[in-house]
Amino acid sequence: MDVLLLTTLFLPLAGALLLGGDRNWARWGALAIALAVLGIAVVLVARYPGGTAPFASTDWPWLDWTAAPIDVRFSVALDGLSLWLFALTALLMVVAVLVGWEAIKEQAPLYYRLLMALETGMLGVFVARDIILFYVFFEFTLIPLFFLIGIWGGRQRRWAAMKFFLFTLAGSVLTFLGLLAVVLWVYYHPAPEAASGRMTFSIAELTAALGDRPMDPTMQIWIFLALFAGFAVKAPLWPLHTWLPLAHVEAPTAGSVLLAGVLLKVGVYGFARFSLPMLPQAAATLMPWLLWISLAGVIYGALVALAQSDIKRLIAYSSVSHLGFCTLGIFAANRLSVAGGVLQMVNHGLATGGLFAVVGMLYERFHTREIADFGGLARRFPRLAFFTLVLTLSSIALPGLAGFAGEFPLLVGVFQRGWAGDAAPHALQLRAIAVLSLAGVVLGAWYMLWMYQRVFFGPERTGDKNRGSGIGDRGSGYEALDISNPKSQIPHQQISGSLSTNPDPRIPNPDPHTAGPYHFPKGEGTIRDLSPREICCLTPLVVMIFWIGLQPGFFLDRMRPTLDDLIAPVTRACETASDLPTADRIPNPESPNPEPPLQ
Amino acid sequence: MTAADLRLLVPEIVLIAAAVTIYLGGAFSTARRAWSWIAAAALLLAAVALWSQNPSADGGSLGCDALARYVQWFALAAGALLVSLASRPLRFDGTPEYVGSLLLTVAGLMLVAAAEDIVLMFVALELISIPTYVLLYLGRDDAESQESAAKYFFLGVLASAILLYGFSFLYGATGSTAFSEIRAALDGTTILPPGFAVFARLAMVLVFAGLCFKVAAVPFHFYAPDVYQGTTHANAALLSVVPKAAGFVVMARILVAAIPGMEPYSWGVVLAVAVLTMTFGNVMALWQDDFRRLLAYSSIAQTGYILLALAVGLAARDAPGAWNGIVALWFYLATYAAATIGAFATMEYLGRAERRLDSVDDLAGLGRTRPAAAAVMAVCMFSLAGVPPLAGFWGKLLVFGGALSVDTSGTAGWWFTAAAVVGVLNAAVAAAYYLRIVAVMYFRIPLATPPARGGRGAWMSAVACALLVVGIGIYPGPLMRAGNFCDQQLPRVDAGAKHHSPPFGRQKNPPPPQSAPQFGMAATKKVSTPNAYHIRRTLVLSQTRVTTSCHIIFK
Amino acid sequence: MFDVQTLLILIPVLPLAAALATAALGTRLLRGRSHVPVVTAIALSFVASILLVFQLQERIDERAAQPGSSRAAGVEEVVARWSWINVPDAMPHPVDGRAETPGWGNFNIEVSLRADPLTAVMLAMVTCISMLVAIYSIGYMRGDPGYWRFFAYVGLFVFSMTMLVSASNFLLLYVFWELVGLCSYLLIGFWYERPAAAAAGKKAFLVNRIGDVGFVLGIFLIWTTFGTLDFGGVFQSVGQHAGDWRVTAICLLLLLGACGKSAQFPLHVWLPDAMEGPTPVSALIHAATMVTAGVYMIARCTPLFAAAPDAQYAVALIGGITALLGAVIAITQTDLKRILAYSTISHLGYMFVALGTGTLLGITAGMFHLITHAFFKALLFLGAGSVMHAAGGVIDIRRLGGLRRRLPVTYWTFLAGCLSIVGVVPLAGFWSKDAILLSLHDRSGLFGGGLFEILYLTTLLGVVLIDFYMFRPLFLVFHGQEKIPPEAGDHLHESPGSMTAPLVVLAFGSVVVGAYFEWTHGFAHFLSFTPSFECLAQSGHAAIDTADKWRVATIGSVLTAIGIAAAAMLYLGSGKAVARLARAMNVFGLYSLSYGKFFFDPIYNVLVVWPLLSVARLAAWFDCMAIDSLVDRCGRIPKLAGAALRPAQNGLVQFYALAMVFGVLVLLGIMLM
Amino acid sequence: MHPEIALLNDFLLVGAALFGVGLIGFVSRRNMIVMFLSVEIMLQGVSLSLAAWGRFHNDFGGQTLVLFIIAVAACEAAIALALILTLFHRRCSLDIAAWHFLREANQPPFRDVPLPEEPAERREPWPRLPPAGVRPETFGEKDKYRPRV
Repeated sequence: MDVLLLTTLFLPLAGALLLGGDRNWARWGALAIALAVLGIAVVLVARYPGGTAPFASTDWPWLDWTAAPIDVRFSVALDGLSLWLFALTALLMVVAVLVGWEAIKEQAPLYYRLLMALETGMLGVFVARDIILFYVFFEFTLIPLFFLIGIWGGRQRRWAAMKFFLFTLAGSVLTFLGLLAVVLWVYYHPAPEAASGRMTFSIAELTAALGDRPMDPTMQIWIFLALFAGFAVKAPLWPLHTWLPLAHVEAPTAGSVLLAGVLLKVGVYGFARFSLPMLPQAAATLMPWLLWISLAGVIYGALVALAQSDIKRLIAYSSVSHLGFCTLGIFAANRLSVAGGVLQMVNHGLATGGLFAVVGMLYERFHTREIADFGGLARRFPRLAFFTLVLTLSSIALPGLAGFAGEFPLLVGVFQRGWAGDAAPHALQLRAIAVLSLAGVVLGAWYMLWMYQRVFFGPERTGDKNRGSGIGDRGSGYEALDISNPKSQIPHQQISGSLSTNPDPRIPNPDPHTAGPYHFPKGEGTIRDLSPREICCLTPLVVMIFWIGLQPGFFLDRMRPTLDDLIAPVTRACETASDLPTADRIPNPESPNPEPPLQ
Repeated sequence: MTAADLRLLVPEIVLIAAAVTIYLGGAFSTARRAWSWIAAAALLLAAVALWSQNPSADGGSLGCDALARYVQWFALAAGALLVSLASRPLRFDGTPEYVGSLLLTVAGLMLVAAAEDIVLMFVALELISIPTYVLLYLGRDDAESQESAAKYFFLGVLASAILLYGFSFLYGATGSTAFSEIRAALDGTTILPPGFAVFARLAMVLVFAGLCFKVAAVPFHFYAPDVYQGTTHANAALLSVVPKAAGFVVMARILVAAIPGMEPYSWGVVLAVAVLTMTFGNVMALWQDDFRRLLAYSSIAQTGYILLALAVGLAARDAPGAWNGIVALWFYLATYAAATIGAFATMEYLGRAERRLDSVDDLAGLGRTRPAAAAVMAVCMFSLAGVPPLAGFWGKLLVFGGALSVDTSGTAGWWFTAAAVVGVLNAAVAAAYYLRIVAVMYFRIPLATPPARGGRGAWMSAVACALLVVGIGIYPGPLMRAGNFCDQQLPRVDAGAKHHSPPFGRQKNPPPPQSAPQFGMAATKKVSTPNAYHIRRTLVLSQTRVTTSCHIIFK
Repeated sequence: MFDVQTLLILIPVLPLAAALATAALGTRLLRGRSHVPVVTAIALSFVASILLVFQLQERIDERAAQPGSSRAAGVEEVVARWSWINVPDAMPHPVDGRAETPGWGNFNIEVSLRADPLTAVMLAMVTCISMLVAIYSIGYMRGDPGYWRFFAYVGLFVFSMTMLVSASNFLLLYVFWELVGLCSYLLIGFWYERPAAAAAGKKAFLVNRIGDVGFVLGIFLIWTTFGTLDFGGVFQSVGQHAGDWRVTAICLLLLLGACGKSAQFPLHVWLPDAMEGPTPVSALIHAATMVTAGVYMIARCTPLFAAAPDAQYAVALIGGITALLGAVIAITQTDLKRILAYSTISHLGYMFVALGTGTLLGITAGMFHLITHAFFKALLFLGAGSVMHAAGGVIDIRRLGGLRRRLPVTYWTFLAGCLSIVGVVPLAGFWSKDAILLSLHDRSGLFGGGLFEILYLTTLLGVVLIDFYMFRPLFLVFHGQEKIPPEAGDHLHESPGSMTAPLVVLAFGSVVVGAYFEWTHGFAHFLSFTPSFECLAQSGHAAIDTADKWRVATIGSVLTAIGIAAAAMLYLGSGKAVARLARAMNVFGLYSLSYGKFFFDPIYNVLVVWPLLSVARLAAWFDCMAIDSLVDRCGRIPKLAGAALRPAQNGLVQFYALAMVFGVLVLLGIMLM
Repeated sequence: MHPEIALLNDFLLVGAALFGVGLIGFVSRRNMIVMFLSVEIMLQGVSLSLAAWGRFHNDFGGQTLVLFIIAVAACEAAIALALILTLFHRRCSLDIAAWHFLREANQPPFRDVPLPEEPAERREPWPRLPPAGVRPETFGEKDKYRPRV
């Protein structure tokens, strides 16, 4: 089993190094590797025994520094939390390779090599059981995406790539410090009987150690904030989300599918894997704030999505809203909400990944992403309309589809946290949050259906002017925004065009003469409905959406043991916190060596 | 001059002999490429000699502990890379003296590492700086090169004067030039005459100031950007590696080992300078257009991180085992050197004799025109930025790990945590300009295809550096272990006298430190009483070396 | 073979299979004949539901035969085949000592179906009406490019409606609640080329969604209060939570959900717009089946409502207001389908009022009215459809006139529908309206009857208003001199057989059904055996003495007669009388108010839609200009710091030397202090 | 105070003075040769204090260092003059401020501030060598052999 897991990691890495030759070789090679990894992932999922023991684990000493006790190990394994995200990554990888099949023309081998490297990074992040290995993969995913966005992106690609990389790096370096502080705390607080003096980096051992010897609350809060910085940027929580729309809109289709489908989950995964189990008191005390921020993300993301004129930006902001739901679930930290949160992460990956693929297909055909340019596509493209309808309905949590299977337990869990017996010390806030979180559901339905209606329903636009040079063509005069030459300052953009059509004033309104709605060419047949490639790119997503929608039990049962262990400390912290909310509460009574109060 | 001393000096002697032959031979034939091969052979021979040295030899003023051995290997490796980097002459007349001076600087660095005596240390330092003045002049024959040589010369001389003044007070305060005696005098046990404590502090400041010039720390960094911009890539690589390594060796020898418990807060000065250097280097680098000037500021910033490691070494000197600054310092220095030499080698390779690649915009679109070179440069840049899969990440891990593991109960710990946070944010800012170079290479449309006729040697060293960086990144174990021995071996005073409360308010009984591994590396405990014989020997020894070097220069 | 369990599963599965078959084969294979699988499937479901009713009737007879056990036990059978989600003890035990239902905290949702009299009645009604509408739409939708898509959606709708009615836990109820909403969205926006249809579909879905939010909150509160979502578990343990504020909150939230779906007062704005969809859709979904889901839900949760009397007041109040509102608006509308839509809203209001009484009599009256209303409202809608079909899509009653002779079957069936809805004696409408009036009168006698006294009077006023807004279109469209709109072309003739046959059947139904159920007392008796109605039975409602029954019946009939006469007098004559009445009404501004539909749409636009859109734009602007630029400025801070430090590097050796010396002095200062 | 320490203090003071003078000279004088000479003075100051310390500790270490300082100073002198020669050839001026072209991109170039002209009358009649080629008037015979000093 562990050999299989290692092949999933190293096969794409080998592909990244060896894929070469011309465009055809490269893309078929990439597809073969992606399918192989998917196959292995399916086998691993099928064989997954459930329970809390790590599955298919490998444990190699990486830094056996005999002199000093630093013990960094290359240890990878699957467990409940990372199982489905691992499978989702493998699936979305196939979709990503298929989506960019025709679109990517120049430098294709490099493109596919970067995709393979990205796959290794993404898979690695979810299976890493060692803090340093996790951080290595956590950063490693940045490099391929930086190049993908930068070279094959849209018009502002350079600025988007730089901003994406630096914003995420700035956050993640603080996480790096937080992780180190955790490791050092455990090293310098050895259990009395364990005299090994070995500075362990393995997540399981650290969680266990912190479980029975928790840090003192103030230290926990500081470290929680450090971890929060990195993970909040990655899973775009409200104030730190501004890189997301830019990176998504400018990324190539495959890039935005993977960015939305998988990479946004790394931040939430980080919260679930590190922040909650290792720093329970901090999670308990900061719970209201965290929930408020997530809720803000939900409602703010939905509101801003409502005002967007570009489909991809709309879906990007919808991702902010959906991820707000996931973090809402994770931070509410009870059995239902965490299960709902993790399942919602998978659903969001499927639905939003699919939607970005659809936008990519629309862009390939019409070279524009403005909603105003589309209309009445359903008649000429029924298949596209059907797939988009299923994806849209899943993302607005229609029962029977995956969105509902994730969102309902999540909202029940959040409601239960506020209204049920075990109300945390800030009951009133939690109750308000529970009720307001439903507003996100209504707003979500509104902007998605409004987008769907404006693009697919309504009168079909037929006209003669076939706008050849789409405003989306690359290389059209955006050198001024090119960040890479320092002389180029961001010109102070005057707010051009009414806000309704172009909410981001820094992108000057496309030239009104050419930018009119897209008119189908007089003749028939130049633009066809979904090709077989595109259909088999979207079908797995739709099948998974229906499967999760109709049978969520299958997925939740495998996750539950691991998730229980993750949230057990937090629930305990909530109980102890609720009875003595004052700062100088008695330290955790049952921990063997009571913590001397900080001098 | 006992046989043991001589045997200890064999590698240096080989190098200097080769340098002399090159100087002499140069008068007759100016074929730089031939002399480079000879220099390479000399380096190889020196390496063999160093390898065959039996480690436990007890030299009077020549210590032979793990730190010396580590730095000597570092010097030889850097020397080899620089020689191959400079194998193709960018000037018309071939100037074989260039290669000779290069060998001398390498020999100087090896001597600095081995020196156990102030006098020999001073001579070795001068043996590095004087050939460097010559190298700077020989690099290019235009106004900028001369201006950079002049600036480096004048400021270098001033700095060495300050350093010397520091040495004089050090000698004055302790009464002996041998480090062991200095250490014995200043370890707080023997009572100094009343006024001498002031002299000791004065000595520490002046020595630290003098060395900060060599290392290009903030108050003394002004020369670096102008000198780097003015010279060739090979010289810039040399400047950013050899004097810096020498500076850190001397700091390690004197500050950490020789003046142990003298000042509880001596680390405060070093920490302040470190944070200033880090921030200054990173912030200024954002504006640069010229590649060498950018890498100058980057090297200043990297010095900031290494100084942070030194400060950690000073503050948590007795932290058992895992994290202490000296290990981080050596590991970080090695990875930084590899990445910087790699970057300069690539630029050297891409340029041509008369059309050298200077500005960052020359690299535009390199990803398409010269993919291999772009890949090497990108690897070096990402390593300098500290992005995980490469060596730079491990360096940063050790440095910031060390900073965090300083005991947080006392005030020291909070300062170091704050410094770690500032350092980490600096790393993020640094990533901006490293990334800018990568962005220019891969995202811009190529203006012109670089001629890439900088010589196979340059390309070989670039590829070697890239492989080194990736190799260390994948498996950093061996280098860390080597770095760790340096720390273990550093003769230090038993700090039992002073109670150090454990970091993070940790338990009183820290885990038992690992027993020092017995690799046949006996800790050299050398006790020598100053006697006539000892003095005569050091005189003779140093005398021969200085005369030969002067003789050569006057050719 | 036909035991209750297989029937119960068969009824929803057949339409689902047919819908999937049509969707898969529709475009290529079936094209013209794609109605076949769906119609047959619905017919079979109808037969199955009838069999189900008979099976249950047998069981009830056995139960009644047993001595003494009377109606206590009730008859029900739960089929649970497939577990959707099972999270054991997801919620910790209640802290404040509230009673704990067995299996507390097990979030165990199974796809479980329940067969009891209430479900059987609803199933029968839904499948019967769907069958007739499906047959009708064969003719109506012929030649439409999306023919197969229509029948696929109808099949899907019947599946969801049957599952909704037979769901056995709140989550499943909510799941199919939303699926039914989805089907209405798809069917309203069936002709998606017309922007009005697409917008109406979206509006319907969103208003339903707002209602669903209330419903979901109710379910969450049920979960946190009772620890389980299964009907059985909840209704058994309601007893222990009699006075708890949570039960009242639950009922109010469920009411909000019901209002959303059944287009009651605050959330009724979507139903008139839903008329954009094809008329069979309006007949099926927006008259008979989907809109009654709210009524069914309240009937299903009677134990909850019984435990929260003031929630019942709220139901009755909302019902009363809506009934009056619908009636007043319907009078002045000019579009026939809009009139019927508002009349549906009004009649749903009556059902809510009936359920609000909270007595067994009231609830059975409400359900009885639901059944009869389904028949004659479907009849009226299909009649309007056949008029539209004949008149080339024109439905404005002012442009049609005197079609009596051209569309005889439609006319007579429409007349039967009108008479039935108005409540002329032998027809179905009379019996159900009379039952409601009786239950109101009876309830007003009991504790807290003041509100119900007023409601009794408003219902009587409503009876009069019904005559006006039903006979007005009848007289204007079918009587008077003949006005044929140009769109009808020359071929204004009766609709084909496949459309008129269902009309006749429905007409027969709306005539006979009321009488049949009334005389055999079958309906009330059958319904009273629903287990969840047991709590009502115990509350001991005395038998109604026949004198009251006759008095209420006569008052109702007299008022109806007066109404019909007034309507005939006004509308059969020339238009002058109507104009004078309109002007008189307008003195108080009532006419413009009613014609403008009480301006709910513009109010909602101003209060909800426009503010949200502007907040959205503000948020978008804020996101770009504030947060994004803040982030960019933070990114630029290091660069500014660099700009500040650059002048220090001015290239002068002596300046550097001076700086070095200064550095040494500073270091000395620090060290020597 | 012990005479030895007094002697030490005196020497150290003189050494420090020399070092200070050299430092100030280096920073203020713009002539390259003078700058190098001032560094030499600093080195002499260091040598002096080293010698003083050597005497105080009765140890040869200090003197060995002095010897090496002298040797190194010699080397540096060699290089300095070679360098200054080439610099002079390049810019025809010994002024260090002429070499300011390697600096930050947007810095204004260094412009010399003209020193105010010294007032004529205060200028001292320094003895001045007559221009070459004119026989200097020799002193009278009697001054050459003055009987007493």
